[in-house]
Amino acid sequence: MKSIPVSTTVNGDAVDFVCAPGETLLDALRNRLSLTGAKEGCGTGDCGACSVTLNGRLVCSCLVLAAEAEGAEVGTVEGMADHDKLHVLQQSFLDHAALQCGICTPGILVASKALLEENPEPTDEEVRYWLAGNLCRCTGYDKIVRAVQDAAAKMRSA
Amino acid sequence: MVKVTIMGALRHAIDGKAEVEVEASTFKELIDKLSAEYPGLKPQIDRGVSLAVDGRIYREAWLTPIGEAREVVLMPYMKGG
Amino acid sequence: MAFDETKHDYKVIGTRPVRPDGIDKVTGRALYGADLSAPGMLTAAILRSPHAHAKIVKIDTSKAEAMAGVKAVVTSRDFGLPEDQDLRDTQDNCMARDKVLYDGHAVAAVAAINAQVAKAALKAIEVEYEKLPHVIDVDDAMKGDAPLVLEGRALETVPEGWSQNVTNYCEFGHGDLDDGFARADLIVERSFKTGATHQGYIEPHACLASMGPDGRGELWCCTQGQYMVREVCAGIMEIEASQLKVTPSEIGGGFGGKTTVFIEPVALALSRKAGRPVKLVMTREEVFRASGPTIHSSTDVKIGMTKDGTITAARADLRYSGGCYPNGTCEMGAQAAFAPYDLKAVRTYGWNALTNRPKEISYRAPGAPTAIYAVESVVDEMCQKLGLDPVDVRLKNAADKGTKSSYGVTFEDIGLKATLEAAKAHPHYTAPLGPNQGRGLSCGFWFNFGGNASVTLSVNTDGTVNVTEGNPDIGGSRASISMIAAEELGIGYDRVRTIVADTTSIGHSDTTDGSRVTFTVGLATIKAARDAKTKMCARAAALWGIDPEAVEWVDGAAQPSGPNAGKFPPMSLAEIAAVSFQTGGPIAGHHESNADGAGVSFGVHLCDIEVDPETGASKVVRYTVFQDAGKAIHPDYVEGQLQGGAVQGIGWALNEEYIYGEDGILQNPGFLDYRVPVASDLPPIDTVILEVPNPGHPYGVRGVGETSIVPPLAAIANAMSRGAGVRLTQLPMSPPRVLSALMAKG
Amino acid sequence: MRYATPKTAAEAASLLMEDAARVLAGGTDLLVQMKSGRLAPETIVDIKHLPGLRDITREDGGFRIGAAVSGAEMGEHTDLVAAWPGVVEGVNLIGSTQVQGRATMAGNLCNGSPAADGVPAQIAAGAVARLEGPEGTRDVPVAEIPTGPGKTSLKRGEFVTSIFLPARPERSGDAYLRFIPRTEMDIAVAGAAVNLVLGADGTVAEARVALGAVAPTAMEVPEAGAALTGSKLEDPAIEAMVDAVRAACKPIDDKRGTVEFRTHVAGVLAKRAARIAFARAGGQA
Repeated sequence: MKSIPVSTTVNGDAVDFVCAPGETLLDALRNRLSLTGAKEGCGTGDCGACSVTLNGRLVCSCLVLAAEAEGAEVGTVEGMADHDKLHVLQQSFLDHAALQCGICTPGILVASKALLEENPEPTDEEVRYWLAGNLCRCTGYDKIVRAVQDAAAKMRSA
Repeated sequence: MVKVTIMGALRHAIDGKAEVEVEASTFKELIDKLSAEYPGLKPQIDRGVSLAVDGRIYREAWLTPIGEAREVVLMPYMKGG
Repeated sequence: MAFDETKHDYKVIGTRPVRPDGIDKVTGRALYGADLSAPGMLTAAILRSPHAHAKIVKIDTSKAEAMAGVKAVVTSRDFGLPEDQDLRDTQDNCMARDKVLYDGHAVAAVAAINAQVAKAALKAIEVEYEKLPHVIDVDDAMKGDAPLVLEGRALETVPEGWSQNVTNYCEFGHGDLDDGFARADLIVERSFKTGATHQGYIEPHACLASMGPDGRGELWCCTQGQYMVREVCAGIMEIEASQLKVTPSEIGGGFGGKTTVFIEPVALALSRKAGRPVKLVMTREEVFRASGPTIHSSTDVKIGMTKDGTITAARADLRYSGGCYPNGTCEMGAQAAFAPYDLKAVRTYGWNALTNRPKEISYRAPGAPTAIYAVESVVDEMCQKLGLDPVDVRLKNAADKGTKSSYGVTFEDIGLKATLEAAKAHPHYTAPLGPNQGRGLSCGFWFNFGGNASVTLSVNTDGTVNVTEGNPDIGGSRASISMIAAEELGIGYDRVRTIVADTTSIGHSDTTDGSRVTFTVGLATIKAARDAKTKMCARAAALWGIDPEAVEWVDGAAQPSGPNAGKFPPMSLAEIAAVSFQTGGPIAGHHESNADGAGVSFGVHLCDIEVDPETGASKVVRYTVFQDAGKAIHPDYVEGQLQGGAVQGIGWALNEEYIYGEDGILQNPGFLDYRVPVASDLPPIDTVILEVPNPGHPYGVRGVGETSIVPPLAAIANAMSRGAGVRLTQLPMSPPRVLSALMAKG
Repeated sequence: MRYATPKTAAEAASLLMEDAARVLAGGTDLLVQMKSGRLAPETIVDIKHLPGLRDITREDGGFRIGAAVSGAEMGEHTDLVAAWPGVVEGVNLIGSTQVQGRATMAGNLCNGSPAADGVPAQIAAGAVARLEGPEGTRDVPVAEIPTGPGKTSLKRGEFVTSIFLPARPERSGDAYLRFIPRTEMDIAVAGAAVNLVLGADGTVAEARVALGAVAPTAMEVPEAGAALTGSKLEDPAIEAMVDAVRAACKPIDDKRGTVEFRTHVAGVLAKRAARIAFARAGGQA
């Protein structure tokens, strides 16, 4: 098994790493780049805890090979805040208590950000269907939907 | 004397009665006396029991006073999620 | 100084500040079980049984041990045999000794330089099995000719004549059943079955272990109780508790499922053998196959009622199976079954039977949801038959202060009637329903527990406060503990920081379970704060040269308790703290105790569902939770508990279950086919918090975490019955089951 | 194991001739199968770098959809959605938003799942897959690709480079519906696609009905299409179509559904999909 050198951009930073051919992007982010914000809840694309963006497109990083990130732009939860300024969604999740244990939160934030970039004024139903691939076992999703909607409103009026 | 309600599955150990009277002023005295006077209760007491005293559930709190209690119920050791 | 036992005028309690661990959790910085690495760390993996039940004839690990990059292999031979039976079961569950008892039971483990090598090494381990007949269903397991999962494990309470699989038996209740049923105008008797469900936490079990040959070790893991992990691992590893430091990571959900150990002793054993740190993380498939789901059940309920809705007698027979080792969950179910009712004649009987399924571990209100589902389904059917309003009937029979409960304990102040009345008065109760929609309701109940907690409250010289406690924060407890400390001390919430400590930094605390943390740790925090206040008053008194008894704490400051005490301007916490070194040294308050007085909690759920008559698909379209919280410290997180529990219950009712094949192999060990609710399955979950104070707590706090999973099962079954005209007596009410009921009805 | 990014179809085909070589497009099935250990490929051939594979192009009035085009990209293509809403909604039902960012229609086809949501509507549409292989290029109707659970008619070294959806006549419409226990994230328990072309008088001139998850492969049910032809979806025509659908079902009992349930629900879905397709074609009942 030969390692593969990969040059990519993560949260705007150029990074290089080597990976095994079958290694997932999630494992490379976590184990090679120490970006442990994306979580492995299932490894099969069923929970969304590993959500990142790949060239702007929301994906499960457990279903992407690390080698595929060559030349790509990857966005993770660690890149959401602008230095010491939280993203509107992050602040909204805090204000609305939209997390309990917090393990799904990074994935849900990344997914919500992708939603609002595509659809700044979603209905509740659109939020719920967009986030259907992000399992949360603590909250029953109620406060998450409210937090996303409140952030959307703030972003529209900003 | 304290009247103690014993849960159903243990009543075989107290001759089928629902309650027994014991001279005890604390949780610990109570379970010691029960173990001594009713050996059939000992295995359950050794596994762990809770005690409800006037509506409050105590888990393994040996020093809980029960002398003045109106109601004492011996329960299984309670656990939650 | 003396303190009011009951406090009413709050400045911080009841507000909704941002949680102190919030920023770490929205930025990805918070470290969970799998997020920590160590220099020189190895990666571990576990080999698991492909059979439901088999004798282990031989395990040959030599080929794996010889592989390049493999640093340690362990089997049950690497563990001692604990004397304590529960501990022995836990150890056997972590690594099977003589027999594998379920599909997924661990038989060996390896630690290697990376995951690929570890995985390859597992394939090189040769295990010879002798397959044994298996039993999966509780009713089958109780039959005399059932395959025996374990022998000789029945408790002395089990009557003779049962299969040896029956390990636990219990009985509760009072009154004359025959007389009660004789007085009934209507008697309904029904049988119910429920599938086993899994807690479904999103974070798989994970740990990082480091242990030397001298038996000193460190363990980082996601758990609901670091002290529990320490006691259990020390017992299994035959080391002293003081030598094992357990640090709880942030925990990615637990719901009871992380109140035991599954992998931690294995990681420690591998680390001891390899002489290097070892990380062990379960895959999702392993979580489903080999961590603890809840019980599955078979229940008979018989209730007698008069025409006006008075329950005259009630009986329930609950047969639970918590998998392959004995457990007492049936006792919890049998005690909870009729808790919402004031009954003159009631009896519940509970059995546990062994099956070839994974070892059950608690799941939110363990034992209660399935018991109350059966009872509340029958009560609802009787309301339908007698043409009575379901809230009125429950109000008529509702338990209240002074009621002798079905489990023998007389209730103190409880909030059941208040929640029922709130439900009846709520617009949801009378809102019009659409086509194919039905409305159901159910009561729910949980005991709530106190237990052991240690809290240290340190007053820093800059006037801030650190609270150190020992209960992992599973849903915002750092926030509520900080609020309680701020309230007691009369300082701002932002002046307090609460941390959850490792096992060497503070004394024992029981596991985060039983809805006990806000109550118990909160109570300990109040007492630790009062201890600190007493000390601060003494410092002020010393500076003023007056008797400490003449100083009281008001609005965050020490002040003379009256004109006779002397005339001095109040000294704030910050002022006293600033001179603490000069007045005797650092100031801290402590409290360590085994708390009691956790008040029981009742809830009522109201639910509308819509059923597709052509496919049997059902969707929850409106949902409202009413629950007595005693006193909501941080209402957001109370609402969150009510919402989250309700949705777990909805999943249990509609889709979630462990599905087994004829071969005893779990068919759906993944989120794909286990089917927890997703966001688009659900409506908003509205909440109404009632506050009927718990007399056992100075603020009136009751635990709130568990009651909310109890009512949804029956609430949805009752809505299904009223909306689609079919009463399902088996959970989950999956579309194929609903459709066949609809077609049978015609 | 190695990971290859061929730049030409011939190079890809030659890599795929090797033992235990697998195509990687969206990866949403391949990586899951690797994780579970069901597949342990020696060579992963990433076809996303081949020319044209990420494009949707117009051709003969229809659409050629590259094998590496994701579901999300199909859903964003306004003209494609207008012409083949049923095909697109089938593909868009696969997995979550995250999976949509990666999963491809061609991958869904080549995975060979009987329950693939992306396939029945392609069959009903008369879609044609273009294959590249060691012996060159060939076009094969999509209906002939899957041959059983996890099996396809692709020869060693062959892979799909694109799928062609033909031009749409006026007054045509298609639809796909599937049944799952939740609202999202499940594998179809039954699925039905209907593709209709109406005559000038508003009656059904051509009808194709295809089913998923009720047989070893997704399949067309010609009798069901025939039952609709000449009708305006009046009750007797619908009933005959539903009967034909249920008669064609040969499902299995498993953790996702029973034989009875799948058979019954396939009929319900076909009926509902037919009504949607009819409305999309501009039909008036």
